[in-house]
Amino acid sequence: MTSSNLHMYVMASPLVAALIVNLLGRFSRRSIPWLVIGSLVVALGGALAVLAAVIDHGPLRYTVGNWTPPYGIELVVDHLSGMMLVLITLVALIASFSSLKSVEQELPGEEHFFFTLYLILIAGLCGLVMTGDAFNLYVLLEITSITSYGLIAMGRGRAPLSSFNYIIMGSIGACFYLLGVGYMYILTGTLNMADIARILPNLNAPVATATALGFLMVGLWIKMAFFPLHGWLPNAYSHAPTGAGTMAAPLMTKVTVYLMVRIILSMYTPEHIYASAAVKSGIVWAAAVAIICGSILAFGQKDLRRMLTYIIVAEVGYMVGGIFLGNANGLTGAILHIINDALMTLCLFLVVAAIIYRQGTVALVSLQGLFYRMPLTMAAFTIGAFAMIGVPPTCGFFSKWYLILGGVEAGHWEFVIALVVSSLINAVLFFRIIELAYFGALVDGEHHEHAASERHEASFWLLKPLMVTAVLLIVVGLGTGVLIDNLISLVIPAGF
Amino acid sequence: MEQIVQEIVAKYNYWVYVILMMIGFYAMIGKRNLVKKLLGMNIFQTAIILFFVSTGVKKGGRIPIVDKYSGLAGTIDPNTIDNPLPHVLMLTAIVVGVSVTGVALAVLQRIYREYGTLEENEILEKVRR
Amino acid sequence: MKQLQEKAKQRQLGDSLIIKTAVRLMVPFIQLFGLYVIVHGHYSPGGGFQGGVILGASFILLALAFDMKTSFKHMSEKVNAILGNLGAAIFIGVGLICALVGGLFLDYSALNIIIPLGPVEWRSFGIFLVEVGVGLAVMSIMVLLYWNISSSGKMDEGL
Amino acid sequence: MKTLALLATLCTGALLLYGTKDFPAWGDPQSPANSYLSPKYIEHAVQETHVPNLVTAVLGDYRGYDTMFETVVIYCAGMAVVSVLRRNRSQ
Amino acid sequence: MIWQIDLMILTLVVICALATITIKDLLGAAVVFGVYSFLMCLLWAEMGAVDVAFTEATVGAGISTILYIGAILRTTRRSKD
Amino acid sequence: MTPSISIWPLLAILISLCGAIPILLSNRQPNLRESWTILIALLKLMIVASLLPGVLYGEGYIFTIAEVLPGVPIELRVDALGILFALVASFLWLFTSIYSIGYMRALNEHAQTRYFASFAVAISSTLGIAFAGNLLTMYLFYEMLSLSTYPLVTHEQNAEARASGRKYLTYILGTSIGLALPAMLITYATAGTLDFTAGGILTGKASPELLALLLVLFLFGFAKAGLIPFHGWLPAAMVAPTPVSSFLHGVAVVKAGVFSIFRVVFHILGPETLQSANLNVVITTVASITLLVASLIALTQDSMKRRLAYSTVGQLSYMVLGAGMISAVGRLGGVMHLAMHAFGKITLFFCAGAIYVASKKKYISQMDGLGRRMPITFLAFFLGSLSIIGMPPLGGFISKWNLVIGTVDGGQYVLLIVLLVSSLLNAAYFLPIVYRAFFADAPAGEETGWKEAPLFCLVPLCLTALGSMLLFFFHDTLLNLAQMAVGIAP
Repeated sequence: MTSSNLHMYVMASPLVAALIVNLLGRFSRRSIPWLVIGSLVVALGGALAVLAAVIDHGPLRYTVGNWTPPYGIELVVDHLSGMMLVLITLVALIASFSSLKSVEQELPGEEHFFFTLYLILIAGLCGLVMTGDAFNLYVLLEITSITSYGLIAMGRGRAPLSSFNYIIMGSIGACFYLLGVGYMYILTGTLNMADIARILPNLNAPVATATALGFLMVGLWIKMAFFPLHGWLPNAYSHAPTGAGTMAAPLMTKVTVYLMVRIILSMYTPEHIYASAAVKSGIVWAAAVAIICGSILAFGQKDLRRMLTYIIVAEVGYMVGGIFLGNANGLTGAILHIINDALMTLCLFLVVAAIIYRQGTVALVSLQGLFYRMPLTMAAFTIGAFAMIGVPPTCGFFSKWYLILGGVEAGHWEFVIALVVSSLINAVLFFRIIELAYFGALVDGEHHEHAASERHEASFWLLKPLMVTAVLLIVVGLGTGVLIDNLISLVIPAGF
Repeated sequence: MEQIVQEIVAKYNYWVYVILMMIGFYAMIGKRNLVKKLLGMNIFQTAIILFFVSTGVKKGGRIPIVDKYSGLAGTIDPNTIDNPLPHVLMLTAIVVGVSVTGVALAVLQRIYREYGTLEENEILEKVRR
Repeated sequence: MKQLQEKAKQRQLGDSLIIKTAVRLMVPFIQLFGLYVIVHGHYSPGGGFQGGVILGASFILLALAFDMKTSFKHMSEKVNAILGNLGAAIFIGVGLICALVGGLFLDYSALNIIIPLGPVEWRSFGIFLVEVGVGLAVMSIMVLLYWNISSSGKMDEGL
Repeated sequence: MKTLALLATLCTGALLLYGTKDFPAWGDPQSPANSYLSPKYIEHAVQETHVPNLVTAVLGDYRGYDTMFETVVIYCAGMAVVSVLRRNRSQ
Repeated sequence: MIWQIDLMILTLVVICALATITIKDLLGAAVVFGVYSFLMCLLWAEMGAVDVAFTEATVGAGISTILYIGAILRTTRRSKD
Repeated sequence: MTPSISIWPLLAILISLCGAIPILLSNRQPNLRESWTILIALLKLMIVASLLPGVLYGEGYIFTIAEVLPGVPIELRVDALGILFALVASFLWLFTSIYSIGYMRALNEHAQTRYFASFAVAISSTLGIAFAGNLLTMYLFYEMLSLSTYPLVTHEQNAEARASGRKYLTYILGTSIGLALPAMLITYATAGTLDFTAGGILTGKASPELLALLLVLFLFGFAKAGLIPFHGWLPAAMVAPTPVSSFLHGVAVVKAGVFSIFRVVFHILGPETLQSANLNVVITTVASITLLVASLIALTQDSMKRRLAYSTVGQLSYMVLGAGMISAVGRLGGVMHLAMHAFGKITLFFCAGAIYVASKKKYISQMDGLGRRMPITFLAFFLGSLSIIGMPPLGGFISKWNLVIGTVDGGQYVLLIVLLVSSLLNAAYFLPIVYRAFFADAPAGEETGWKEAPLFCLVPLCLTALGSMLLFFFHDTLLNLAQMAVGIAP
């Protein structure tokens, strides 16, 4: 029977490690890396095993405390959540190498607090993707939020202000979500998602269900920074300590998008969600606007990290739009993009971390000639940039492919155009940087010899995960077919 | 008219909760003082708690602590006991609320240290400079 | 704020003998009540969370009436940290042990394998265990919150 | 800004009130919320857990997973507050 | 449940909430918020949610208010709105 | 024709891609590095050549790399059109490699390792385009080619190179993402497949309006073909070192664009489908305009390389024009011109580079009397230009002749006039250079005497000029391939 608890160990391993880090880290700082990485390796191994089990035996339903489902809290690990579990632990593991290094530099003496919050955040994310209970989801959402408030506020300068903004926006989001859950509860009398899905079709309360859905969605949109509710995100992620940004930026928004998919697929039926064509196309329009605006705002930034945060905002538009296209291709693209975007963002934020570790800033002007100082880092950056632009065979291309295909199929040309335009803007954005880093300082139109600026790569701990991620971008791209056949196509409901 | 009045009377708790929620929500997005925003957040949360607790109320219901022996015998009429589930949920929500408040207050102190004020517009002015 | 404190010192606001004595007398009873609330959560309103807050409040009261040093004498920072971690660890640990001995996560009746009390009794006892964990964690964290927020993290002087 | 906030607030409030249209009357023992899950808790909780305080029983056992995370939330809050304010101590 | 008391408390609660966000002195606002929490706690107790009421009494009216006061004393009482 | 599964096409692509690694590793030993380059080029040519008999025999090769999207794998398929392009590209790469060694060493250029490595990646992408089995694979390699040539275009790393590099990427990436990608997706959404199929995959599935939209998107989407108004990058990219210009902008990159258009017209949209919707007019109109305008602009250019660049823009349109012809013979001419022009134009670029290496002269007005100092170079230049003009004893004649026949065959007499006029223009912008070089007086004060470029430069250009001539006499294989490609029984 113990093997059926495997997914619980995935969640518990970072959680327990967090407590140990908190206690032990006060006395011996050297134990922290081992604990962090060890627990995440365990979690990753467990997650892989869970995914394998799910592929073999189908979705796993589990009730905490051994109560029959609507009474106890049910956890559901299906193909989608198994995949997310692997994604989260993998990204967290890769990011933690870099975080260990940058926290050592930026927050000396506070490592144990940092990594306590960090590990709990990961545990919370793991819990989020497994849960099948609407209220449990709220609690876990708050765990991830509170830990990220803390992590972000640990930064310097404007970080507390950004964190406070995030607290206010995040609380509004969580409260809205809770209101939605409350409405669902009063209508159906249950909190279990599968149970709600069972009851809803027989329920004659169109107004209240629509209101509940609206609040659930708006709440999650705030949390995922869907334009125009994105205000908190750029500041929060660009002022956070580097180590926090590296992990939070790839995962937080993506997991929230996952939650949206989960609610749409497991709590409501697709017929409910896509019932009103006006609302559906309205959201796709909003997503198109989000994509364009996010990209344009990214254009105005003078700092690499800030630019990336605005790109995240645009990418959220991709996913929300893809989901609300209401066809299989759009949904496939959106789910695929969750994975791809997490990896791409991770790659780029790792680059940012490496550069910050070496030269303390990622202002665009400071990137001049970086190809000579940090060639490997910039090579990885180039691959990440290609993925963002959507150059095959990097993974970014394939999700974009499905999204555009979905747009074409649904006849939402504005979404297609937005995707293409944003790809183009991304191309300009990233090539501006690549050019800057490739050419270095041009004084009087002449190129300066870069013999003076010697190679100065970041250390092993920062570089190796970066390389791994860059390779992953291509591997995942080439493995798109496998991913879709074995995982994503099984998630999409029939008749879709 | 009669119907509307009846509607209001039947659901006056919801009205109050909506009003409280609006007060809190307005404070969160409309007030410039950061502490006020935070107080607004707390009011918002209590409003939601009020809403949830209201859902668990049964007319003529008693508090959800039962007599152990009649419980064991299984002779309790569920209609006479208030629904305990919303209470449980709201206990959690209160804890979450106070946790967020604590973190926010700590962050506020850092902000005050940095900018010497808690007014949003004054802070933004200082940031821009 | 500094002025306020100066004023308070001049007027000896916090130094009232009545308050000090009253607090000194009250604190043990408050703590006892807190423990009662935790333990008696099965039968009356209350439980780990409320009891923990009350226990925490007793230390906060000490820090309010005297100063932070006094409250440190009753509970040092290190003890606080250990208790906080211990509280959370009890809860998670109970859940994990349930899973490790062959049941599901947080399925207290599975603990019957270790000490055979009967599954239902174990559920009751398991609830008690986790309530104690919650109580410990909440107490120490509440005190920690107060210490830090009221002293801006310096942990030197209270309000 | 303030008018905008007021507007948003009023919209949200109106929407919420509008949503209550389909709700069962307040305090109705037969409403779904009161008749679907809660009778089982009320009738069987004592037999299954030997805890007469239903809230404690549900909190500690049926929804113990929530409560575990509730503890973790407050624990996180403590750690976050310390780590956020700790910077001040060294200065 | 007595609806007159219910109504009275509800009115008071709304008044307290309004006062909390309008009072210019933050310390005052925090104290009024404590009162608000306490009234809420009464309301819930009267609705039969004793555990919630107990928690709100200890947390909302107790710890929260103390934390607010602590933070406000450490920062500033001044508020422009 | 049943394609057999074979890993050789993949190897042909991988060999230069992986070859970049030893090249990068032997950074400090130039001789070793250059040996690698030559070795890889030879091996690659051999592999490609070994695939030829099978294709001529009527058998294709197929290899699936990965099943990335359901129904659309990344797949290599060798057919007549592909092998023709691959042969030309890998054959000329060998010469370019040799030439590059001479050129780069003579000028003592910086960052030669990066140069050779990028070159290796670029050629492997080119072969990828040639061997692509479906549109997605082709798009993949197309993008790879764009990106791998960026370091080559900006090799000089000065402000001018930066500006041109920016222009290059803006045009190429902008059109491929902005136009070709949506077109590809619309095709997929309509047809449900992207496999290259003779006769097209959209027959009966798309309305004429959709076909027109797709055609326009594809035509301009593959901006490497340099159709006006997306030709601007080509002259700008001439800041690159001459071997780059010669190979990439005479052979690989631009031909990749034209090749992509061929693929789309022949195997996606289908010539018959286009004709039935009367859409080939679009192709021919765009091509004709480009042809005439580019030739006229070329007349006004003084910089040798810019003149060659505009000439390239014009010549590419010949091929596109061929694709738009009604008769199969015309299309045959277009396909053959791909090879013929490659030989001719690479000779011309080699010559321009050799002139620069030997005398540091870039402008035509400075070249008075230079032919007497560099007779071999200019003789080769003469041959190359004759081939491009389309004079009989050279390869270019054959393709142009077929084009002319095609216009008559299909009754497109307007195009006949366009072809004749443009040939005159070709002569008008090439022959004066030769005339100046041989017959005009050298400016006073300039030293006289025999001064050719280094042997490494000279030999390749002689060989390609010779090749251009040989193609006139021994064009059977080429003709066979082209016939198979356009579907005429040989």
